[in-house]
Amino acid sequence: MQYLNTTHGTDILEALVDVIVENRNYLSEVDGAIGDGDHGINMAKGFRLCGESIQGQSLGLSKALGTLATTLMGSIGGSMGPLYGSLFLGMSNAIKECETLDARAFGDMLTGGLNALQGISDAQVGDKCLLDTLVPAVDDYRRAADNGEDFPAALDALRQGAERGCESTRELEARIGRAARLGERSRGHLDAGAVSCRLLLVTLADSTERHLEKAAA
Amino acid sequence: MQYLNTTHGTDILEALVDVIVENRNYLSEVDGAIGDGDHGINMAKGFRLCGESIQGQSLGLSKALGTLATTLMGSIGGSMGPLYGSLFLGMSNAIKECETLDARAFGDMLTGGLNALQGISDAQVGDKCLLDTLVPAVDDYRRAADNGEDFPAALDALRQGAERGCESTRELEARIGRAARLGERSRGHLDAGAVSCRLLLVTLADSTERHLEKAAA
Amino acid sequence: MQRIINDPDNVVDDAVRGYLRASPSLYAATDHPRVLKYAGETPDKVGVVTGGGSGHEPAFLGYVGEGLCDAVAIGEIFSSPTADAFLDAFRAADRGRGVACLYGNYAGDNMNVKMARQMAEMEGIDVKTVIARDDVASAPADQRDQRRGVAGEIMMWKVGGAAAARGDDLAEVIRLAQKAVDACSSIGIGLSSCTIPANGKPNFSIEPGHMELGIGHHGEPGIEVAPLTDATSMAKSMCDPVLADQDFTGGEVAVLVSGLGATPNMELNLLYAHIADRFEAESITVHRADIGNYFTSLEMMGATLTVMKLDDELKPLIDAPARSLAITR
Amino acid sequence: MQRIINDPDNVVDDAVRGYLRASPSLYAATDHPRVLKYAGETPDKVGVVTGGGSGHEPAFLGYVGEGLCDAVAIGEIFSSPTADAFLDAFRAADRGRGVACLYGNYAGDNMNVKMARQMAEMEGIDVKTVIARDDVASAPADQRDQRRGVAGEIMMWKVGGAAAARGDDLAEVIRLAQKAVDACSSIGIGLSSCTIPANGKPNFSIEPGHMELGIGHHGEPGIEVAPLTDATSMAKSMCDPVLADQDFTGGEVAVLVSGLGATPNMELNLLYAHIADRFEAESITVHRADIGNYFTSLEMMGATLTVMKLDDELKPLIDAPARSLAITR
Ligand SMILES: Nc1ncnc2c1ncn2[C@@H]1O[C@H](COP(=O)(O)OP(=O)(O)O)[C@@H](O)[C@H]1O
Ligand SMILES: Nc1ncnc2c1ncn2[C@@H]1O[C@H](COP(=O)(O)OP(=O)(O)O)[C@@H](O)[C@H]1O
Ligand SMILES: [Mg+2]
Ligand SMILES: [Mg+2]
Ligand SMILES: [Mg+2]
Ligand SMILES: [Mg+2]
Repeated sequence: MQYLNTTHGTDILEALVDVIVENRNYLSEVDGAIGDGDHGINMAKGFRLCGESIQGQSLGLSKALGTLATTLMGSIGGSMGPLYGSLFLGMSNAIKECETLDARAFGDMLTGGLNALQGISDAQVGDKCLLDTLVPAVDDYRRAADNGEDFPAALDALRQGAERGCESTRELEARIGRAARLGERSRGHLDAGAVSCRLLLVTLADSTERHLEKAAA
Repeated sequence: MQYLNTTHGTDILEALVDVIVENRNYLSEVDGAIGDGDHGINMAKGFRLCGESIQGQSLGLSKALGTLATTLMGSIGGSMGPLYGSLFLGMSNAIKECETLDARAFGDMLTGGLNALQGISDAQVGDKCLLDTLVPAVDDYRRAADNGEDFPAALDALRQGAERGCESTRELEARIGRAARLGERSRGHLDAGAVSCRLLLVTLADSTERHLEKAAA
Repeated sequence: MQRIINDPDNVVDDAVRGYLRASPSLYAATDHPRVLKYAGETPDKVGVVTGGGSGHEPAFLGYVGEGLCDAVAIGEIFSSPTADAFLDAFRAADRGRGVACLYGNYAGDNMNVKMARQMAEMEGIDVKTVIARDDVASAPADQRDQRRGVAGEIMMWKVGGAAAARGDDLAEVIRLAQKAVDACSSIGIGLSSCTIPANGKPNFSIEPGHMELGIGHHGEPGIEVAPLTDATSMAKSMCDPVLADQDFTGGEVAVLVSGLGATPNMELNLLYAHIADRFEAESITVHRADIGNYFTSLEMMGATLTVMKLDDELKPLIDAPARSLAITR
Repeated sequence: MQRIINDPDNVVDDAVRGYLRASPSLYAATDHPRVLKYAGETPDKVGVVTGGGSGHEPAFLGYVGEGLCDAVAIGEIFSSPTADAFLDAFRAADRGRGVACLYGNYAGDNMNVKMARQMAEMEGIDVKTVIARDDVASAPADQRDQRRGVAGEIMMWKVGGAAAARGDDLAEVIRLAQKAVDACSSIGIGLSSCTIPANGKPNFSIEPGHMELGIGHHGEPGIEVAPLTDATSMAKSMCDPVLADQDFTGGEVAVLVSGLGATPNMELNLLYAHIADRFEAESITVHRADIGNYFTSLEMMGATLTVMKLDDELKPLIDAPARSLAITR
């Protein structure tokens, strides 16, 4: 069986920071189509701050995710601060006690994040927001893991669920956020939050996969 | 010798009212080029009010001009109210005692108006305003009358001075009023106040000429 | 974008510095750069906190002062303050008698306040909230919990602030602030858009010759985009839904007409004349009317109307003394 | 033209009706439709009158009230009131102790006040005037009599109004109002134009990306049209000519930063932070700063800076209580 050693927190977190900072302009561009064009600015601001604050430290995954959560909550504001803040805080809390994560524990981490997020927001799948990425991705991951697929396969399900969910927002009419102003005209464009969520989940899957170790049988 | 019987006040005033009301749009158009395009509106408002207030009355010229002056002062405001108000008040005061006006007395009336106007304003010939019409017109009239030309010839000098003075504003750079904002760019356009002043002086000359009587020799 | 700013991304911090320098008798800094507190002496009383996105000046920070709010959390332009900022505002306002957090119904604010409140409870600060939902255009009366908060928030701050100032306890301050904003029905009319400095382009668009009835303070969609009418008709379009929302007939009201930013005061007063005519026709007595820029949306053109039903309990609180940038009486 | 009006030619009359309805505790009508007087009790004191064109709200009528002006003559948009209106304002304000007419240096106002004053003298009303000439951009210091009056007028009304309220005689009110406005140096910076309703098109133009330093309240030409700079540089461009105009160094000042209409308050405060920095560097102590829309030009974007040198005589008059739409302290 494969597992993730949670000592790789700094490394995994840096990958999340990098993908957001690298996609700053892309995210703003996506937001520009039906929002106000600042999603990349907002996200990069929070993630960059977090990257700076953990630099040179070697953190466990729970600690690293917790730092990300509090940095986002303390620096972004708006809706994204608390939403991504809760997501990562929920993930952090779910694995506080773990030294290693197997596929099931990793799933508990994802579910912990989703639950925390849903505890703070009434947003639903179909509203055209990050939940449209997050919910199918976590569902697909859990289904794979519950069906006994191995860790890499479950991570692949996470990636594919995220891609599919993100893509699903293209046809949705926005019911929340600025894009809701456009009604029908919000169709035909991806949702910026769904895109950033896809980037984060895919990157999380990728870097987790890189760190997977085989348990001494 | 020819003279004007001052009983024709209402008649002469109605001609002044008519020419302003008829040229309402033209005056605004001239003002529009380098001002704010409301000179016709402002002037027509005051003159129309005056026309209504004297309707059906048979007024002496002094009384009629006095009514015009107070109506303008009470209804136009801005600079035009007091300037045209003083002009007509000065004219009215200069002929209070007269039952008839010969060419010299008519000249005193014009000078009385000009003096009153200059008593209230520091505007100068060359500033690009109604004085550029008024001053040469009155000067030319006086010169003709002083040189012993007859009343109709003096009135003709008034008309020609007014035309020439008004036309002179085309090449001037505005130093007062809204057009002053444009500096150099105010050149090449007539000044609206100079145009209304020309209309008024020409009309005054025309209707005076119509009413001239020959003194029983 | 014709603005008086430096780095467009730092507009809010730069402005906060200006407010602190300009009004030292009103504002004191706190440990949090996005939290200001009232600089004067605050007796032992219930703390009153508000907060929200910037760009609505004088809201929110203009309502910090005597007889009003004790601390404010300041967000980016049109974006909720962080949970941290709300928490620090709670800390700044708390005198041990609890904190009334009076804010408007927006997703971000709801989430950030909720989180801040959880953290505050852990520190032993008792925080209760009232969430303004006075914008009749944002949802029908039977879905009032969906409605946005708009200029009715001002009435909520005034009443809650006055109740706290006279020494009411937290439960009573909350009850009265809730009663105040429940007594309010508001609607906005937008005549032009506005530009967030960091974005550099208009936030949405209203075609010249058109207006949007029921527009939100950030350009949220209204009830109807219609050709621009005269002020008489606009007054009717605003009064109709407001007067249909609650039964004001025969009663006494406080009225607030706020400009959205760039509409001159004379137009707001001109509009009010028609609103007053209508109220007279419906036997509604205007106890007081405040006309001016009380809750804006950057440089939008347009206006909002807020009507508040008064009774013997609310009236003295509305009339009570206050000193702040936005309201001094 | 996105405006809340009915007939564009009647905007002023329609707005006056609104002001009367909205603020009955401040305004009372007079026999003249373009003259409002203070509605409260006025004791036996020197009358204070002002007046000017509309479109500068809250100036001029917003400065009618307790401790300020007793009556105001109201002109068309950007156009002087009639001589009749000034005369009726003198009549409304006179309590037998004479009238101080405090207004700004514009050709139309000068002429209309002059005529009104002649008529008032015939009725036995003693009218003395102070003409504000505080705009440093409108003429050099040695031609101060050519300068326009701008937001320094507010200081003049405040000081003259407070002197009259405490019972000073006409000569003293005039002396102090004159001293107040002589102590003021002002400058404006324009970022966009505005549209007079009756004209329907912009009054002049400022290209996007540009600003006009020294612009007048009606768009009168300034010192320089330059590319738009950041707020730090704008503050410098405004402070340089103002601080060069009078020796403020080492002294105490009152500062007023007014928006021209559409510039949000946060930008005015942001600008003020840099002005305050500069004053600190020059050892100028700011006794009080008022930042807001105090003297506007319809929906122009931009701001004006007024700096007033204080002494022991002026300070208490600036700080004295007042109640009006524009200033309440
Ligand atoms: N109430 C909400 N609940 C969940 N997600 C939301 C909500 N409002 C907005 N979003 C998400 O936020 C994204 C935009 O974020 P961002 O641009 O950073 O903030 P803003 O909308 O304040 O400019 C949208 O694409 C959407 O996914
Ligand atoms: N200070 C002044 N002295 C003399 N004439 C002036 C002055 N200011 C403006 N004018 C005259 O007024 C005319 C414009 O008048 P009008 O359009 O009615 O008023 P406004 O300029 O207020 O719109 C100008 O063409 C000019 O002749
Ligand atoms: Mg945004
Ligand atoms: Mg955005
Ligand atoms: Mg004009
Ligand atoms: Mg005009």
